[in-house]
Amino acid sequence: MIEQYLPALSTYAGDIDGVITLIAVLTGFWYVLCNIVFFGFIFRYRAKSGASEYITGEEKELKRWVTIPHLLVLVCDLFIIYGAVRVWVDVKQTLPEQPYATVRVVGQQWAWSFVHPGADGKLDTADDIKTVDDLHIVKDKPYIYELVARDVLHNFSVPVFRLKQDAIPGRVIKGWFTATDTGVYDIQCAEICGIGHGVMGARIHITTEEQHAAWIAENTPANLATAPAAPPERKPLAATALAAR
Amino acid sequence: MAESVPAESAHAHDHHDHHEQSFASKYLFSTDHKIIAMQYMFTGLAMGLIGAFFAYAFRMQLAFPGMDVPFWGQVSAAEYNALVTNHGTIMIFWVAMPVLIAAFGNYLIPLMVGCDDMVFPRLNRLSYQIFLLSAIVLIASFFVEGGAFGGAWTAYPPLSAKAEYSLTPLGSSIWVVAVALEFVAFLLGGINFVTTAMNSRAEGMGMYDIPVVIWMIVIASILFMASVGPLVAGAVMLLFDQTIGTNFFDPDRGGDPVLWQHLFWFFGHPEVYVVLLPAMGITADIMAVFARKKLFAYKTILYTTFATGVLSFMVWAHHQFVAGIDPRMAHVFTITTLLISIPIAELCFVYIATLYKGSITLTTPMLWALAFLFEFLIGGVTGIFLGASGADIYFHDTYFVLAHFHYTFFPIAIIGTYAGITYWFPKMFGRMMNDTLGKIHFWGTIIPFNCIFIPLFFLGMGGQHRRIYNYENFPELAGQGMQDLRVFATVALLVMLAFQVVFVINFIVSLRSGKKAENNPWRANTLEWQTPSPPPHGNFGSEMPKVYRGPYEYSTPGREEDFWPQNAPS
Amino acid sequence: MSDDHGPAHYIRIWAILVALLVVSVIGPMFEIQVVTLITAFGIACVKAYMVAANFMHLKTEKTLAVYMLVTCLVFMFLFFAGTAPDVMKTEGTNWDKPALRAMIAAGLAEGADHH
Amino acid sequence: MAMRPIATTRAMTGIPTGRLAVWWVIASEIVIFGGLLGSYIMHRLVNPQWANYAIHTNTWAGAFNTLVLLTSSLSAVLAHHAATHGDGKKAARYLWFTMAGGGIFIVVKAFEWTHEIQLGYTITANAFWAFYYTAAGLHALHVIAGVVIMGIISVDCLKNQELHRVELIGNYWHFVDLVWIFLFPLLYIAK
Repeated sequence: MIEQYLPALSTYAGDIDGVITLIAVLTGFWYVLCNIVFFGFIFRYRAKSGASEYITGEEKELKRWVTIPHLLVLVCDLFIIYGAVRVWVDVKQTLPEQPYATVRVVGQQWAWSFVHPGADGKLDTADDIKTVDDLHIVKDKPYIYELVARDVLHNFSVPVFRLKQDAIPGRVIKGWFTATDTGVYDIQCAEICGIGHGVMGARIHITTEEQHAAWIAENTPANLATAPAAPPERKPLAATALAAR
Repeated sequence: MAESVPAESAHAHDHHDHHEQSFASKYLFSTDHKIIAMQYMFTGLAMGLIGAFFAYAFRMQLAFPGMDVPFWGQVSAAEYNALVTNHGTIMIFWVAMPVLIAAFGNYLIPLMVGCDDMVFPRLNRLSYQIFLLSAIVLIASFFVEGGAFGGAWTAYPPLSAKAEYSLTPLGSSIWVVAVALEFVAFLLGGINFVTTAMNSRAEGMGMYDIPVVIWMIVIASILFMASVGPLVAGAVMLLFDQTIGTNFFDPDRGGDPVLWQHLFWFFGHPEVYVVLLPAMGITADIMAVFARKKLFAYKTILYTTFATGVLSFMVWAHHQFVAGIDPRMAHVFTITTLLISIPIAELCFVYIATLYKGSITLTTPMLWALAFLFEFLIGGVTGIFLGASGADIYFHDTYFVLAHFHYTFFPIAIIGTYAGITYWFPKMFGRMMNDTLGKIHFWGTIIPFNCIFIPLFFLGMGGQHRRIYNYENFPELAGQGMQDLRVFATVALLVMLAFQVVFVINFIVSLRSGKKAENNPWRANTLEWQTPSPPPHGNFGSEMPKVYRGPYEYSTPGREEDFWPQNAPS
Repeated sequence: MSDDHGPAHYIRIWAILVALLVVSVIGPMFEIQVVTLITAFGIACVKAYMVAANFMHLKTEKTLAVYMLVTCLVFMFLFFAGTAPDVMKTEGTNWDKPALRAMIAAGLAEGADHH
Repeated sequence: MAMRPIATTRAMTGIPTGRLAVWWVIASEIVIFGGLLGSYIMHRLVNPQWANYAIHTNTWAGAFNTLVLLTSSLSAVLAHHAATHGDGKKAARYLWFTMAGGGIFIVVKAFEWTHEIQLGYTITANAFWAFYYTAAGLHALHVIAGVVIMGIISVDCLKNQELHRVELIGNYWHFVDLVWIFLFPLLYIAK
């Protein structure tokens, strides 16, 4: 269902969309059924069609009509629970055993900064590449992200991955993703974080391995005399608000 | 259970022959439950106007970013946050709760259980006065330096706890104080409601003779009392964090921001049922009357309501799936959340079954009641997407969530309120409302309502996240197609707001020159209809009613009339 | 309330409560954690029961009142059970609180210096 | 008081209305203190170093205050006993005794806190002290409220009016005592 609105670009995006479709089908069925009965009754039993009948609802043969659907709803619920839990375990509880790399995602008022491992593939070494509002990753490679927040709650949301996770100050939260196609897409902050919440977007650049290697070579701090660029021009508000503080 | 205190009429009371009272003592400082109910209702509706105005302002900003919104002006990012925050806070705490629980609870409980007033009339008055104070305090937060609080109605710290993050040093504290005062008001009110309904029922009224609406208001009050405690403690902690610099929620000094989320949602989720249940109860009573049918399986309704109430304490963390809770806990809360859909589905089935072989008249209140069921069903099924952890990863904090809970809260707070007002108007004011105007208002509200929120489901599925004052900053959300949907929703909102004028006109005109209402214009069974419209002070005159049967004996075989008042001796 | 509880009964209860208080103060002096836990919290529960049952007369009150209070207590245990996995731990599945752990270590070290 | 609604005179549950309401008050207080103490216990268990801060609380003051509250609870229940026997004067005397207990409790608390604050253990010192002052402070507010209400009720008692209220304030007072029974080991003994 969701692919019609947004491409599905992570390995688990399809699973999440699948759960959504499953729920849509099951609840849709009940919703339509309820409405048919509901409007059917309103039409069939309007006052013109005669007096009403005395029914307490405790009669066995009538109560059945409520009890049986009610048990069927329970069965549907079990399917939904199964589907949801399976996807959840995959997305949130398991980490890839051999990740291609780990990136650190830092939320702060009101920008995302990203720490990429450099050529050595390891974080917290001298060749780490820090960027503001641009995350560079390689397609088809499992990544682990380490999510931290500097000040308030933020939420690292990559809609095309169907991924959301809050960043909480004082905690390091890990998760993973594997992109399935190249391109440039949105990263959003999906947890209100103050007046600049509306400008706290970033971009994720999914590239091929060669392109990524070229990007690393170009941006390795040795080549980079200055600190990472300031937040880009499209955030006049964040800048003024920060100045106000 | 049902043994009543004898010699009641000996105390025969002369409530009704009061001296002429001054306006102030009659309307402002009265301890009469009916007057207090009116105070709650009009205060709640006035706050509703403010909340609707806020919605108008920020929807205009979303549809036409940067425009000079008439009556407001430019909506800045800070103002936008303050508007959405206070829209949510007001609509839940200052509209849904006072109108549905306090106003209808105050008005209906004594009348429907057959007594003359609440058991603690002065406590009742105090509860309203504290509530009024809390409303004034909240509104005051818009006029202080730094502006009103803008950290969302959930007020997650550290944003809400530290002025250097929220940039509203006074606004956030005033917000917390206002909410805490409101809780105090409803704790006092709730104790009153519960005690009155438990202890002061008319002679002969057993547990299963209580109208469903009373049951639901009472259960809602109990849910409120049992869930609000941790948040009261949390509010004190947050206030200390804000004002004297303690570190309950400050992770740098040993606090934990996630604790607040638990404290908040442990209350916040039962709160949904606190406002839902009274609306469900109003609907049940109206449906029985206008289908001329006994409610289908009265006891089942009670048991499922109890089950919902208990389960509602076990589901709270589904609001926090991706908010940093341990992922393993998500399984527990997914299971409980989907389980709570069972009693709610049962309730919907039972309500629909009540229509079966009825004799349905589509009066205005009945239309509202049916619309409640129809719209709430949409809210209910879309909730399943959000309660299922796997799907919530995507839907969390999108407009899908927003549309979902408006499909629950709008039926609850707006449709339920209109259903209640149009149904009990003759009793409250002794005059009938105009049915034609009522129906114009009904369709003028329901159709635009769906036009507002259905597009928002699609925006949410497209990944639009909440509380953003301008989507131009997000390339995926800045497309023309999405903007068109936003404009459509905003226009629908304007249409819906315009139609509310019809209601106001209908209300005022009917109040002054509507047809005089008889005691029991709807030919209903419950006790409030067996006394003059409007009821005198003391409700039932010198003789308190006795109850002989349940509240839903409609179309009983072998009777000439198709209704059978609870207090009519057989 | 029925009258079988004379002042003598209340004073007897009070005496037991005071005796329990003495035990709970002495308990920790052994500096054995299990003993402290039992004397402090076990006895608190016993004392609470005695006050509730005898002074508040819950023993002879309608069971309805007991249910009301017990339900609220049970809800608090639910709250605790749902919240503790996040707040009462320093790490869990895929999350970690490094700041808090550093603080605990520093606090313990400082405490060790004191003694 | 001339006109008390008929509603007040009924008791369908078998529990008099006033007492039923006080049970509800206590139920809602249970969740307020439950939320606060639950949060405290969670933090306490994850922070073993808090034991080092708890050392600075004065166990003897806490124990003395426990004794004071237990004793005042005794006098509250004796006041109730006197009230059920229609002896308003005696009930009032017992209530005053209870109020005196509340007063002593607050005075001891004041000395304790003054001392701790002088040593630098203020509410902002760290999370332990924040919980310590908040929990004990909230409890102290309840003590003060109880004393004030008891004062009002004792005046009626002297006139032999509204004697049923002695039981109501008594039940509330016992609850305040109960909270302290748990606060004492949580804040003072566990070290």
